Amino acid sequence: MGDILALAGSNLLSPIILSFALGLAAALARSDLSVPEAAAKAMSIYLLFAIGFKGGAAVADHGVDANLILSLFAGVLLSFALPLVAFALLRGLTQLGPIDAAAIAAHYGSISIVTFVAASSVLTAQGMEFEGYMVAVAASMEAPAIVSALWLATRGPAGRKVESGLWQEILLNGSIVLLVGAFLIGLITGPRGLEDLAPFIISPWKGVLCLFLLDMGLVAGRGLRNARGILTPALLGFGILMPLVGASLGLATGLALGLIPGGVAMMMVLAASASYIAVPAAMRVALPEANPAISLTLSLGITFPFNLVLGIPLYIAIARTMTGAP
Amino acid sequence: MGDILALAGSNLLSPIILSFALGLAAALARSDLSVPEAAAKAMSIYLLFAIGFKGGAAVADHGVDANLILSLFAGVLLSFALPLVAFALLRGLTQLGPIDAAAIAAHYGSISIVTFVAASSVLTAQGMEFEGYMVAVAASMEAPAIVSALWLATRGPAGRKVESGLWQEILLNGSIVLLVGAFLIGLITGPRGLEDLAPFIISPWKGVLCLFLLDMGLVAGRGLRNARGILTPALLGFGILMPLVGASLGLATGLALGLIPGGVAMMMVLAASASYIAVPAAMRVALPEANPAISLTLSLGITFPFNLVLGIPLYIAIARTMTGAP
Amino acid sequence: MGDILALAGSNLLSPIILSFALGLAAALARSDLSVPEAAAKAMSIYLLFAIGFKGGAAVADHGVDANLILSLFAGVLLSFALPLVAFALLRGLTQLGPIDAAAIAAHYGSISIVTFVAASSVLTAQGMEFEGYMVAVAASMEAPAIVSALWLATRGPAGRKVESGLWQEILLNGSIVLLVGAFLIGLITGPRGLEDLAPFIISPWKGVLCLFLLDMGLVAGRGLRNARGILTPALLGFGILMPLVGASLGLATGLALGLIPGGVAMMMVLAASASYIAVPAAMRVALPEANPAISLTLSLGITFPFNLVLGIPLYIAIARTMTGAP
Amino acid sequence: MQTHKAKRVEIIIEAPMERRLTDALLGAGVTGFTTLPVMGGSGRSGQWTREGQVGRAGMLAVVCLIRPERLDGLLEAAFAVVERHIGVVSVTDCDVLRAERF
Amino acid sequence: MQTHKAKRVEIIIEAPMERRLTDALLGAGVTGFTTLPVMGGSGRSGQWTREGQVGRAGMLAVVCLIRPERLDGLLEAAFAVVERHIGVVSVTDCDVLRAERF
Amino acid sequence: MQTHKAKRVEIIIEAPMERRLTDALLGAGVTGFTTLPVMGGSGRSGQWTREGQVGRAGMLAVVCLIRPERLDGLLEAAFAVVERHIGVVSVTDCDVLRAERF
Ligand SMILES: Nc1ncnc2c1ncn2[C@@H]1O[C@H](COP(=O)(O)O)[C@@H](O)[C@H]1O
Ligand SMILES: Nc1ncnc2c1ncn2[C@@H]1O[C@H](COP(=O)(O)O)[C@@H](O)[C@H]1O
Ligand SMILES: Nc1ncnc2c1ncn2[C@@H]1O[C@H](COP(=O)(O)O)[C@@H](O)[C@H]1O
Ligand code: NA
Ligand code: NA
Ligand code: NA
Repeated sequence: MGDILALAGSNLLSPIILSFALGLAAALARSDLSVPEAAAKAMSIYLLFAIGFKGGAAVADHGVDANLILSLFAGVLLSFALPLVAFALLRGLTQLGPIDAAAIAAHYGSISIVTFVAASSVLTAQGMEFEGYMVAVAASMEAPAIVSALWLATRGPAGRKVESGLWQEILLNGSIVLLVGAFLIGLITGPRGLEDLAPFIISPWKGVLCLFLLDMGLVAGRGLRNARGILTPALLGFGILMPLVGASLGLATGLALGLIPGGVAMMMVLAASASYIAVPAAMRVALPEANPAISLTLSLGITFPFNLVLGIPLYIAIARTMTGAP
Repeated sequence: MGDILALAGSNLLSPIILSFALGLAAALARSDLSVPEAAAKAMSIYLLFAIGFKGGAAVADHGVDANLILSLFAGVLLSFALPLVAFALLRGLTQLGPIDAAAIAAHYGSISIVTFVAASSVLTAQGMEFEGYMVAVAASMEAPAIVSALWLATRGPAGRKVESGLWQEILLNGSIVLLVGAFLIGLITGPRGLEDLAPFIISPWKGVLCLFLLDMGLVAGRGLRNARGILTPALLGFGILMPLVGASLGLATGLALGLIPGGVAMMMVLAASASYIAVPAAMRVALPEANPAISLTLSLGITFPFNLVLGIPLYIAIARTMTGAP
Repeated sequence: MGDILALAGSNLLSPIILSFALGLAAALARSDLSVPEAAAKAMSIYLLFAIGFKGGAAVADHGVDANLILSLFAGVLLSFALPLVAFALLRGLTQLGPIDAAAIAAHYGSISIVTFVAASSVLTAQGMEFEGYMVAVAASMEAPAIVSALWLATRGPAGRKVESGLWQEILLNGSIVLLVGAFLIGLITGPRGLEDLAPFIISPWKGVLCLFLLDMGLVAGRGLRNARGILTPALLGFGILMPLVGASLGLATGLALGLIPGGVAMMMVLAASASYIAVPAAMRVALPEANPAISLTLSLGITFPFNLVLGIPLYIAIARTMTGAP
Repeated sequence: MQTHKAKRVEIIIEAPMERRLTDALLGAGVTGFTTLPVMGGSGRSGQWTREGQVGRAGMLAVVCLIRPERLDGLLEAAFAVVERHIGVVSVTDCDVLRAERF
Repeated sequence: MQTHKAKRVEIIIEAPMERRLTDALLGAGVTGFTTLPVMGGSGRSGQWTREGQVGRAGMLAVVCLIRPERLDGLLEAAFAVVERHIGVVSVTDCDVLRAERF
Repeated sequence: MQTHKAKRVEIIIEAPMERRLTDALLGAGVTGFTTLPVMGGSGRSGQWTREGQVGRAGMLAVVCLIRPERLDGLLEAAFAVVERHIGVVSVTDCDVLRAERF
C-alpha cells in the first residue's frame, strides 16, 4: 500500500502528468492556450508510429512468443465482453437510455493508446518490461467493442441494420492501420531498424508525450467546461468504477495468459482505458442519436485522468503482487 | 569595443541569425516560401515549454534565490514604466495620435520571448549563466505594459472604461500560462525531470529555433513589404532608440538587483524587446482604432532584428563590463 | 548483379521504404489514415533545411571543389535537355497531345528532392560519400526543365507568350529558396554550425524521413485510386523507362565531371527523379489545359516508388561499377 | 458579363459523414462540390471547437453550385445522409459564370 | 423537398474578437452558428495573410442561419461587438431544410 | 438595422493562381476580399483533397462583397484570370451593414 502511494506520488509529480494538469487547469480557467489541430494530429501520429515500431522491434528481438496469438485472441474477446459489462452497469446505475448507454459502452470496451503509452513510460522508468506484442493486442482491442455496442443498441424490435461500409471503416481506421503498420515495420527491420530510428522514436519521445498530454488536458478541460450539467454523480461514479472493473478483467486475462508482470499491468491498462479517437467517430456514424458530449467527457475528462494519475500505478502494483514479482 | 564587434560578428554568422536573414530576404524578394501557421504555433509552444522548463529546473537546482520575488517585482514595475517612456518618445518624435502611440507603447513595455530565447542561446554559447527565474521575470513582464498603455489611451475626457473580461484574458494569455506552467513543472520535477526531457527540450532546441526564426523572418519581411509608406524615418528611429532606452533601464534594474552578469544581460534584453504575440491581440480588442500594421512592423520588422543582430551582443558586453565580469 | 539484388533487398526492407509502402497500402485500401497538410509541409521544410545545410557544411569542410561551378552548369544543361527527351518519348509512345506531353516532360526534367534525400540515406548507410555541392546541383536542376517544357508547348503557331511574372515565381519557388538558403547557411557556419545543429538535423533525420514517406505513400495511393483509367500501359511504361533514360544521361554527366562514386550515383538519381512539388504548381499557372492528374500520378505514383525501391540501389551499383569503386 | 441562374447549396455536416455525403452526391450525379474546413460552432447539441482535436471530430461545410432544375435531386440525396445527423442545409439563389461547367 | 425561408448572416471579424461575438450571439438567443477559418484578405486596413503567424491574428468567418423574424436581434447583438472593429457583415436570403432546427 | 444592397461574389480558384487573382482584383479597384481555405472537392477534373499535400496544390475560395454597380468590373477582372483555369464563380444578392466600408 505504501508502495502504491509512493509510486502514485512520484507518478503524480512526473512531467507527463504535470503537463496534463497544466492543460486541464488552463482550459478550466478559460485561458486561450491551445495546440493547433495539425500539431496534435502530428504528435499522435508520431506516438502511434513510435510505440508500434518499438513493439515490433521487441518481438523481432525476443522471438515470436507462443503466447502472441493467444494474447491477441484474448484481447479481442475482452474487447467484445467489456461493453456488455459497461452497458449493464450504466443501465443499472444511471438513467441513460439504451442508445446512449451502448455508445458509452463502446468507448470503454475499446482502448486509449495514450494511456498505454503513458503506462509504458512508467514501466520503463521502473525498469519493468512488457511483451512487445502488447502493442498488437492494443490494436486488436480497438474495434471489437464497437461490434458489441452496436449489437446492444440495435437488438430491439426497432433495431436497424448497421450499414455495410461501416465495418471496413472501423477496421481500417487510421490509428489501427498506423499502429499495426508500425508494428510490422519494427518486426521486419528489428533491433537494427530500431537503432537507426532511436534518436527519433526513443530519445525525444517523453518530451513529445508531455506536449501531447498538455493538449489532452486542454481538450479534456474544454470538454468538462462545456459539459456542466451533463455529468451526474452516477455517471461520474461509472467513470471511476468501470476502469477498475475493466482492470480486474484485464488482470484475470493477463494472469491466465501467463504474461510477465509488465505485460499483466499493460493488459489491465488496456482493459481499464476508454477510447476517445476511433470510437467517437464510429459512434457518430452508427449511433447519431447518442449524445457525443457524454461519452467523450466521461472517457477523456474522468477516466483518462483517473487512469493516468491513480490507475496506472495501482495496476502496476497489483500486477506485481499477483505475479509475485519482487 | 573590439570585443563587442567580434561578438556581434560571430553572432551575425550564427545559423540562428542567418535563418532569420534567409526568411527576411525570401519574403522581401516575394518568394512563396512559407511556414504553415500550425507549424509556427507548434514551434512557439515547443520553445515556450522548453525555456520555461529549463528555467524552473535551474531554480530547483540552485535553490530559490532570495532575489526571486524582488526580481519579479522589479520586472512588473519595469513593464509598467516602459510604456510611459515609449509613449513620451513617440509623442515627441512622431506625428502619431495618442491611441496609436499607446498601442505601440504597450508592445515595447511588454517582452519578446524569442528575443529572450535567442539571447539565452548566445549566453550559453559563451558559457555565461543567468538566473533560472529570469523566465518567470519574463512572464511577469508580459502584461503590466498593457495596463499602462490602456491608461495612457483612455485617460482623456473621451476615455472609455476598459471592458472587464479583458484583464482575465490578458493574464491568462496562452503564452503566459505556458511559460509559467512549464516553469513550475521544471521547478517541481527539477534536474531529474530535465534529464528525462533533455533529448527533447535541450538537444534539438537550437535547430527548432533556426526554423522558427526562418518563419519570423518571413513574417517580418511580409510585414515590411506591406508597410511601405507606414514607416516614417521618425518611427524607424524610435524602433532603434527605444530598445536602447529600455536596455538602459533594464541595466539599472539588473544592477540594483545584484543579478549575475548573464542575468543583467537578460534583464536588458527583456526591457529592450517588444512583444509581437500577446500584446497585438490585446490591442485589437482594447484599442481597435489603433493601426496594427504600425506596431507590428516596428516591433517585428525593426526592433526584433536590431536586438537579434546588434542588441544582444551589445547588451551582453555592457552587462559584462558593468558587473566587472571577466 | 547479386550485389544489386542484395542491396535492393536490404533497401526494400528499410524502415523508409516500408513506411512508404504502409502509406501506399493504407490509401489503396481506403483507410482514413492521413497526415495533416501542415505537418507534411513542416516535414518537407525540415528535410530541405537539413539536406541543404549538410551539403553546405560539407563544402565548407572539404573546400570548394573546382568542379562546383562545372557541376552546376552541367545540372542546368541536363535539366534543360531532359524534357526534350521525355517529350519525344511521350509523343512516340502515347496518344497525349503536345500540352500534356510538355507538362509531363517538365516534371521529369526537374528533380524530386525526397528521392535525393532517400538516396543520401542509402549512400550513408553504405559508407559512401558524395560531393556536398550536389545539393546545389539539385537546386539548380529544379527550374530549367520548366523553361524547355514551356518552349515545347508554346512553340507552335498557336503559341502564347509566357506571362512575365512566372519566371520570377519559378526561380523564387519556396523549395529552391530554402534549399539554396540552407546550403549557404551551412557553407557559412561550416562544421561548427553543423555540430551545433546536429541533434536536430542529423540524429532524428531518418525518423522524420520515415513519416514523410508515409505521407508520400498516402498521397501517391490516393492519386492512384483517383486515377484509374488515366494510366494507360504506354504511360506506365514511360514512368519506368524515363527514369532509366534520365539515369543514363546522369551517369554520362557524372562520369564526364569526374565525380566520386557517390556523386555519380546522385547525379543519376537527380536525372532519374521527377518533380512533384514545384513543377506541378508552375504547370497549373502556365499550362492550365494540361491534366494535372496524369503528371502527378506518373511522377508520384509510378516513378517515385520505382526509384525508391529499385532505381536507387541500381544507380548506386552502376555508379560503383563505372567508376571502378570497390 | 453573361451569367446564369443557379443554386448555391451549403451543407454543414459532421466530419465522419463526409465520405457518405460526397458518395451520395456523386451517386445522384452531382459531380461538382467544394469542401471547406470548419473551426467550431454551436447548435442544439452544444458548442465545440476543432482546437487540439485528434480524432475525425467536428463539422465540415460542403458547398455545391447547381442548375436550379437539379436542386431537388441533390437535396434528396443529401437529406438521406444527414437525416439522422446533426447539421444544417441551406439553399441560396445565385448567378454563375460559365454555365457550361455545371 | 420542403424548405423554409431563412437568412444567412456571414460575419467576418477579427480573431481576437471571436469569443466576444459568440458570447453576444448566445446572449441574444442565437445558439446556432458555425465558425470558418480565413487564410487572408484585404480591406481598407491593408492586406494580410495567416501564413506563419504565431499570435491570435487575422480574421474569422462566422456563418449563422436564422429565421427571418430573428434577424434584427442578431444584427444588433453582432453590431454591438463589431461596431468599433474592422470586418464586414452580410445577409443573404436562403431556404433551409429541417426548419425545426432553427 | 440599416442595411444596403450589395453583391457577394465567391470565386473558387486554383491555389497557384491566388496572387494573380488578388492582384487583378486590386488592379480593378476591388480592395476588399477575404480568402478561405478549401479542404477538397470534386469537379469535371476529378476529386481531390488537400490532406498531406506538400506543394501549393488544391483550390481556394475568395469571397468579395461589393456594391452592385461595381460588380461588372470585378467579374471582368476575375474572369480574365480564371478564364483558362478550372474553378467556379458565383454571385449572390446580399445586404450589408456599414455600407460606407465598401
Ligand atoms: N443556425 C445555424 N447556423 C449555422 N450553423 C449551425 C446552425 N445550427 C447548427 N449549426 C452547425 O451545426 C452544428 C450542429 O448543430 P446542432 O445539430 O444544432 O447541434 C453546430 O455545431 C454548428 O456548427
Ligand atoms: N468587401 C469585402 N469583401 C470581403 N471581405 C472584406 C471586404 N472588406 C473587408 N473584408 C475583410 O475584412 C478585413 C478587414 O477589412 P477592413 O476593415 O476594410 O480593413 C479584410 O482584411 C478582409 O478580410
Ligand atoms: N458545381 C460546383 N460547386 C462547387 N464547387 C465546384 C463545382 N464545380 C467545381 N467546383 C470546384 O472547383 C474545382 C475544379 O472544378 P472543375 O474545373 O470542374 O474540375 C473542384 O475540385 C471543386 O473544388
Ligand atoms: Na477498455
Ligand atoms: Na520591453
Ligand atoms: Na529528373
